[in-house]
Amino acid sequence: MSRLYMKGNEAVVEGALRAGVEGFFGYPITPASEIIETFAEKYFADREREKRGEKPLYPKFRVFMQMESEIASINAVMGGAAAGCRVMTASSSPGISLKQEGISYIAACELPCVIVNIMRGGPGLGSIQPEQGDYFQAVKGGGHGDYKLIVFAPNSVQEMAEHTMLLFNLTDKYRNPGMLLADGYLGQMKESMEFPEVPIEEYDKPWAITGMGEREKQNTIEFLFLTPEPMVEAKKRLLEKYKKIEANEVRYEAYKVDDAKILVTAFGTPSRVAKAAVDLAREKGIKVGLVRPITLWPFPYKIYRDLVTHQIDRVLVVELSFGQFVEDVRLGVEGKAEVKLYPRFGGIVPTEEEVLEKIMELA
Amino acid sequence: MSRLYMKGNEAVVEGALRAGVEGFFGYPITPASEIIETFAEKYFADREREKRGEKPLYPKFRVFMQMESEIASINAVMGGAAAGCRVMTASSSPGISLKQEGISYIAACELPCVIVNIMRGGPGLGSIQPEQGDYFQAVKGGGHGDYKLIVFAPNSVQEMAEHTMLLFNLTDKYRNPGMLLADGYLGQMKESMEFPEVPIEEYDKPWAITGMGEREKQNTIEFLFLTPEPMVEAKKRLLEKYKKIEANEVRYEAYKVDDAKILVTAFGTPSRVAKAAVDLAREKGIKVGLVRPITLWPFPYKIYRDLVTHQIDRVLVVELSFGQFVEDVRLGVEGKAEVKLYPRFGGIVPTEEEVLEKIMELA
Amino acid sequence: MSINVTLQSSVPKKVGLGQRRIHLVRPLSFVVKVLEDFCKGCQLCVNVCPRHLLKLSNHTNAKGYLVVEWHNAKTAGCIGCGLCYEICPEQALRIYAEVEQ
Amino acid sequence: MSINVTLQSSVPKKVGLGQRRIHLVRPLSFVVKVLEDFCKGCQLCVNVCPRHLLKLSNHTNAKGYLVVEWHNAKTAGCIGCGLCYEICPEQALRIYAEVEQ
Amino acid sequence: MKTEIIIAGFGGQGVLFLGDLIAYAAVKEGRYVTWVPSYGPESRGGTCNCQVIYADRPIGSPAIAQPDILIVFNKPSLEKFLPRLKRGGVLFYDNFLVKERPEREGVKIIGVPAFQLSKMGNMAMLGAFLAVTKEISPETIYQILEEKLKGPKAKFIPINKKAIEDGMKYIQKQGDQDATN
Amino acid sequence: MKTEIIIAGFGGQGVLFLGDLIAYAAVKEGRYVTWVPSYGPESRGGTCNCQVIYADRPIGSPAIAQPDILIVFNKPSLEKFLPRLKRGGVLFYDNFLVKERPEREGVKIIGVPAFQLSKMGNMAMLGAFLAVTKEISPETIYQILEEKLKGPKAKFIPINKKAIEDGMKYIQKQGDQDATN
Amino acid sequence: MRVSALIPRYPEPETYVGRTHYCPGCGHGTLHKLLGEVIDELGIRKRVILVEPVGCSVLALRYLKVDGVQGPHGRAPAIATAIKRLRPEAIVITYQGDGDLAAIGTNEIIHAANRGEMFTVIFVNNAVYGMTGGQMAPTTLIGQKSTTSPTGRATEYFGYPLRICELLNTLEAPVYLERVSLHDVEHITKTRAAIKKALLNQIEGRGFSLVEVLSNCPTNWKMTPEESWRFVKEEMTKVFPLGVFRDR
Amino acid sequence: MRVSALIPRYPEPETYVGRTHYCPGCGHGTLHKLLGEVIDELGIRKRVILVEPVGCSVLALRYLKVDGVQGPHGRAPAIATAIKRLRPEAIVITYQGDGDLAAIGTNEIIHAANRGEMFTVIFVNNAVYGMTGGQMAPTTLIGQKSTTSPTGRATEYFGYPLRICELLNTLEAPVYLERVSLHDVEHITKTRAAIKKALLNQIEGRGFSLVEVLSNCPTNWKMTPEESWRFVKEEMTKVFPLGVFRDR
Ligand SMILES: Cc1ncc(C[n+]2csc(CCOP(=O)(O)OP(=O)(O)O)c2C)c(N)n1
Ligand SMILES: Cc1ncc(C[n+]2csc(CCOP(=O)(O)OP(=O)(O)O)c2C)c(N)n1
Ligand code: SF4
Ligand code: SF4
Ligand code: SF4
Ligand code: SF4
Repeated sequence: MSRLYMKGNEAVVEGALRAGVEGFFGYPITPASEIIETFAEKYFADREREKRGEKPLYPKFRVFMQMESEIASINAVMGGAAAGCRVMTASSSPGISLKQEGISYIAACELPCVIVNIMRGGPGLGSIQPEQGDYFQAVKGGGHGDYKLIVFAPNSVQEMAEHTMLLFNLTDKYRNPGMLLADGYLGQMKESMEFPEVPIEEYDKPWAITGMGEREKQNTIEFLFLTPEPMVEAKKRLLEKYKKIEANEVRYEAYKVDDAKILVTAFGTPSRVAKAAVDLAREKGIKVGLVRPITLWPFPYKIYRDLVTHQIDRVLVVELSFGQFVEDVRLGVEGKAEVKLYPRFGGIVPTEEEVLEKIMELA
Repeated sequence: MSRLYMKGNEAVVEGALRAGVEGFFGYPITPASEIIETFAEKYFADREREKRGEKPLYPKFRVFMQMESEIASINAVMGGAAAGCRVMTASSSPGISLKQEGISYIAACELPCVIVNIMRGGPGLGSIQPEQGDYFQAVKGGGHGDYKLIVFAPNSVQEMAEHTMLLFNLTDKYRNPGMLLADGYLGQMKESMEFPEVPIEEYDKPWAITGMGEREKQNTIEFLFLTPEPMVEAKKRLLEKYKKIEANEVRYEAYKVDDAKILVTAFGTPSRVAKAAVDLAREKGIKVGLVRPITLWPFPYKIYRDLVTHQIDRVLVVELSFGQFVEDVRLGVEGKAEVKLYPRFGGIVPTEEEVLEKIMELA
Repeated sequence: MSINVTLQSSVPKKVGLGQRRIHLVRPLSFVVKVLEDFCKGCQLCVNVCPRHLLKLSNHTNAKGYLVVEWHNAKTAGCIGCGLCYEICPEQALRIYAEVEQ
Repeated sequence: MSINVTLQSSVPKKVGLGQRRIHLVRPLSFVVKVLEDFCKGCQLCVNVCPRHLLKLSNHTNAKGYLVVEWHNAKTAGCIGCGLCYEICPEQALRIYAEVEQ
Repeated sequence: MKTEIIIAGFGGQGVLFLGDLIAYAAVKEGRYVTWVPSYGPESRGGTCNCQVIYADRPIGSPAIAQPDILIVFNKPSLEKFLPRLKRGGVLFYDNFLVKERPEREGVKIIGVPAFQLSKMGNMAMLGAFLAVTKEISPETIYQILEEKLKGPKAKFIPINKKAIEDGMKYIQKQGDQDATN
Repeated sequence: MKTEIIIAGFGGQGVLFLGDLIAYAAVKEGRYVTWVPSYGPESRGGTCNCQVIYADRPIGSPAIAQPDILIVFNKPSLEKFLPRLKRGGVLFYDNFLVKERPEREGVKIIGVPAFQLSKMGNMAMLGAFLAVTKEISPETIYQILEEKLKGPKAKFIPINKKAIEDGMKYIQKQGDQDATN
Repeated sequence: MRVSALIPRYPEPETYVGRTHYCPGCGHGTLHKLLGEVIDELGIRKRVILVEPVGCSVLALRYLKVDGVQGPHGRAPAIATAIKRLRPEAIVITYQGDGDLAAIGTNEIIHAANRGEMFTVIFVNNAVYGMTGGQMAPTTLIGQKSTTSPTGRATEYFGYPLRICELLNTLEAPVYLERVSLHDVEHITKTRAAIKKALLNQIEGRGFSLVEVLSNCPTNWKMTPEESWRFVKEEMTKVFPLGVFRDR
Repeated sequence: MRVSALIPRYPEPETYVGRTHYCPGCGHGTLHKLLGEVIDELGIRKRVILVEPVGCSVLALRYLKVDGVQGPHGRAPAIATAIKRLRPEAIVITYQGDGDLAAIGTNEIIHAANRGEMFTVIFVNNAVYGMTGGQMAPTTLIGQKSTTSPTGRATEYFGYPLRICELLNTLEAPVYLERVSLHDVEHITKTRAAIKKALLNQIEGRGFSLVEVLSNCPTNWKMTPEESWRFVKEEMTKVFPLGVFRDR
């Protein structure tokens, strides 16, 4: 298969189309706008093809909508998902904040869909430089109530496509919304890549609202309780599901950890820097390894726990924020190793040398 | 001073008025609606007084607005705070989710204001029964980017008033938004109380936008950067401030911990249940104590760390959610004691006996 | 002189708007049944009935509402105008036409 | 025959809308100055000038824009109509009237 | 000393107000008090209830697992709450609205035809409650009524008082047993 | 082998496209590649730059601290990036647009009057870059141009090629030193 | 012996099953009934997808036996947009109150209308927030009391009653906009006809239709059902004139 | 020797300091200039509070030397509502683009207008999202290309150009609504007059005023400045007729 060269945001679209996305609903925002623009391009090119009597390239991709706002977008996604279709939206930090009520509803109603956050610098209007300050929002829950999103953290353009495809499968499988959490770098950069082979999994959706048709029972999608007892039951089921996902869907990359005494950990763009820094440190004879969570929820607590129980006593956390991801690392480490945070914020990605220096400080 | 008897939501209003609130902007939602209704009542009663040529009871309270939405409300709060006035809004879970973008902006621009969340059951529309599922949203950050709210967790009607007043002082002092995080019980219940004496602290606001007037320099309120360097500087200042608040403003209640071997910890309504259960357990000779965080951010990590370092080896966490608060407890405990979660969700507050039973299981 | 009443069920389900009411040849009389579980005692039907054939009873249903009752004397002459049916928010009233078998 | 030019600064700041332009007795001529740092070479002024007195130069300012320049020969007869001033989005043009001292 | 009371009935029967009155009276008499309304579906109709606790010491949970006293005005509420009534507790029920006599061992059952005694059945029931428990003085209640019903509303004071008195008298006459049974 | 390049200039000079072309060519030639645009203020105008890395192994950080090669088209960019150029690195600058010769020790400085050689100064600079570095074959570039400029746009291929060739020729003639100085 | 049979005078309702949680005399019940009747009549029950609002009618799907979804407050039009576009064969109906549609959801309804989305909106204007206990709505009349306008809505604080049909009537796309009322049997009948027309528009693919239904809220207006309908008739229709605003 | 002096033909600008980041020929600069001039002329600079949008003009306060705040996308009217009510002596101005005001912020502008808030809105309609790189706006013309309508805005997907003045003109409260344009000097002059009128309305406490300003976006329209103004004149004014819609 030949090497491709693509922008991260375009890879998301390409991945979604290959995964059989049926509807996209969005609102422009830097640095995520190429997603809506590329969808528009593909969609209307297909419409032109149809006008010329040709077959569309993406026959499944039936609906492209630029909505009036992020709120309308996430609610359209709710509608599309409720109707049993593969749907998605994409935005960046402030836009994702606006979607929080909708996300909570979607999670409550157990509707599968994919939400892409190409994070920018925050808080507030902030900047369009890359940061990872939406970690808590994505992973802990920016909306109200108990819920979880399946969160993937790609670190290359190839993974932007791959994770998008995986998310479509997993969200359908578990009837749970998922989020692709990428920093601005990953959205904006172009990179050489091979197109990932992710088989499309198709799931029956007997719960979808399609009009009753032949069905005897009406399908209703809601999460609304007048008394506690049925709510307790419903939430128990939700919790069970989350436990199942936690048991089955944790993904991470461990690099040179076998004999490591020091662990570096990071996700997204900084994880690439960290990996390169690990190589530099190894050249200097420092026994250091890397753990990179690929799923941020479910979080790979166990690998940290295992590593610190047996061998590692210092952990360096590199992240593009005041320190959010570090809390999950600490929850994994549970005091069994020294955890040092190397936070970079404001839009600057640390260099390999800078991370190396931090590693050497720990060595 | 004579005993008062008041609803939690009314106490919030009373506290705010005594703290000199100048503007309230809100949108109705159960179980927080009495806040907007009581403000309306007080406000228009004053207007009637004025019409009759009488003095208003609350001359500072100049603006009451039912806005068109929660989003409009939080943005009006942003405007009012930017204009240098003491302003607030109140809502419940789904409404608070809608405010997340605004909250992030307000925090970024360092605008003091008070946001009240009378939590209901979630996720989604959920129920109006009490839960504490918005802990992460309030404490970790439901909006985008790095920011912190000063979060108070009252556990009585008296504290609903007291914390509201404290929040007005502290948010002005630090130029930081604050949140009163109460479960539905606290909003809806009436209780005997004494009105807390919280002196009003007044702070100069030379940064406020008032029209330049005599000032030479224009005042602008924004958090917007085109290049990383100034943003790094601005965020460093923000981080410094957060560290200062963490150093100075942690509040908690420790009860019967001196000789305790087991610690129960909870906030809000469950902390009352837990306290009563501690008494019941003590009657049975079990050495158990209680820590109740009063500020959820800054979180009292240290008291946990201290207690588990010296004496306590089992911690029982009682909360009305799948388990959110428990993560902060774990971060405080750092693996030095066994942490057991007793989660109740769906709208049911556990009884004293149930909590006692859990304590006995640990004893 | 007793009347044998059977409830006939196979009724056309789809009727045009103007003809929502099911027209029958020569009904002998009309009967209004109150579905007590549905009724909330709002009394809108009481007020709308041109023959004043409905009134609030003094017993409550399971939800605690006092329910209406129909003045069950056929002689009172329900004209089957359907106003009570139309105005009842709960569809708590069902009107039947008595016809010769 | 040289002309001694001084820039006069105390100008009334508030003028009514109709009279935004500052009216003077018998100006000798008009001078247009281009604030190069402000100009972006959009050429709107070039196109609007009825006497074609402005044109794009071939030098760039610090921002990298080619800037306009004024055909600086007084004889060319700027009539001080102010159209270029009005249309310039950047307020990059300042028009001065030359008056006898 | 701590007394836990659940009061339940249909919306419109004055259940919340009754609880509120008891609670406020207890405050006036110097006790620690909590009152929690059931706030069910956001709109009206259906059953509703409230939980009242008064005590000499600060109150832990405002939620009541097993009430000492249960006051009910309809059958659904009776069925829901009676099993939770503490052993040795007291049930007040409106035996005008609830026809069958409730069955439960180890509790005291007091039937009061409250809504027959008065249109303000909740006040009549309050009278019965005051007369039986003797934990709150009727005077405190009257004082509150006067405080709350001011100005044009003052005219409602007598009928409220009357209902309360009727309730008290009913108990004095019938004793604190279910007289109708 | 890993080559890190920063290309900077004003918006409109084709800076991003130039970087993109080099990056894509490197992909075609089998290398690992990243290309990152500077995405400054959301609207246009002002300076802009991009960072290109190509290497034989997967690339760690796509962000460049110290480039091996710096290509600049204006003075602000020169001032910003020149100090960051690696020792032993190469600076290409448009000495038609930047009049003063840049000063820095330990780096090779190559002036190319790119925007004088051609209206497509970015392509002329590309020619110079190809001729000096010899890391990418002009054929690959031409192939990409043919791929990208299809249909009605095909007519632009010759003038692009011409500009590239002019750049190459300029180097061949002047040597890879700053000839204008 | 005369043998007679009792024959229903009206068709048995299929879609609407009643036993609602609404307050006695509340128009939501009436409107549900009408909606159910029209759905029955058009024979489209198996094709309908109903989008419920947040508001008293949040439980509509418990009484109307069709497929449906309950979405966030005010966002039904966005939800319906996606459903209708992804499943054009479905008959998509949103049912929204005046808090839902005319306050928090103004943006969504305007843009859906402006795009000419092919669904049908039933907009219940009862001049108050019912579910949350009687706060002022954008449609509350001037001078009308509510829990957040205890001395009556004053325009200097809260502006004027918002007229949705008039607002949407400035847009190109809608094909049908009508304001009806439920205050008596005659108007109930007209409302039924309007709903039918709106649904037929959708069935025939004509475009966006909205029926604004003046309704009551006896509970929060603190009136008997009878009084409340008189208020609708005498006061509300003055501010919200009935009629067809658009019929293309 | 003739001695002469150079005297400025126009008053020195005080409020507007220029050197913007806008693209060459962009109307935002012109409009800033006008706003600055009118503020100077009315002598209200020290009283003004400007609420900036998100959009190309997000940096307006760097060029207009007045107090101000930058708020979330589309929410300026809510922010301004609070500021004006809490500080009635200030002159509060919002400056919003068509993405900001007519897409995400439709709700806020309608309700602020309906309440008759006493501030002044400058609404810049350039038929496109400038800042984010030329996506379709609610005001994009039918058939106009943008990065999200690459084959031209088609009404079946995106509806019709939204006419804000016409929409707001259905409300009771606004006192002044006018649509103006910047496409030539004559219209620039009219725009200046409209802004002045809108600000006078506020100074004199009359009520809510909105000036819709047709502007350009040469960059995203992919036109020269000259061409872009021609497009405004010839195409935009057809869809968005100029004129006074309300003047009370
Ligand atoms: C985001 C959000 N805000 C507020 C609420 C609270 N709320 C529920 S229904 C409602 C308004 C109800 O009024 P309306 O739409 O007029 O419907 P009605 O109840 O009168 O039928 C409100 C504000 C909510 N559930 N969610
Ligand atoms: C919540 C949110 N959504 C989206 C954006 C991205 N965004 C920035 S400006 C803008 C629209 C700009 O268009 P317009 O308001 O017409 O102003 P212009 O730039 O054309 O002047 C958008 C969508 C944002 N910053 N915040
Ligand atoms: S109208 Fe219906 S609900 Fe009302 S009283 Fe009559 S039957 Fe009962
Ligand atoms: S109009 Fe202004 S910015 Fe444009 S070229 Fe002329 S002076 Fe320069
Ligand atoms: S509160 Fe009002 S709108 Fe809601 S069900 Fe009752 S009467 Fe109807
Ligand atoms: S992008 Fe458009 S609106 Fe923005 S500054 Fe440039 S020309 Fe003006």
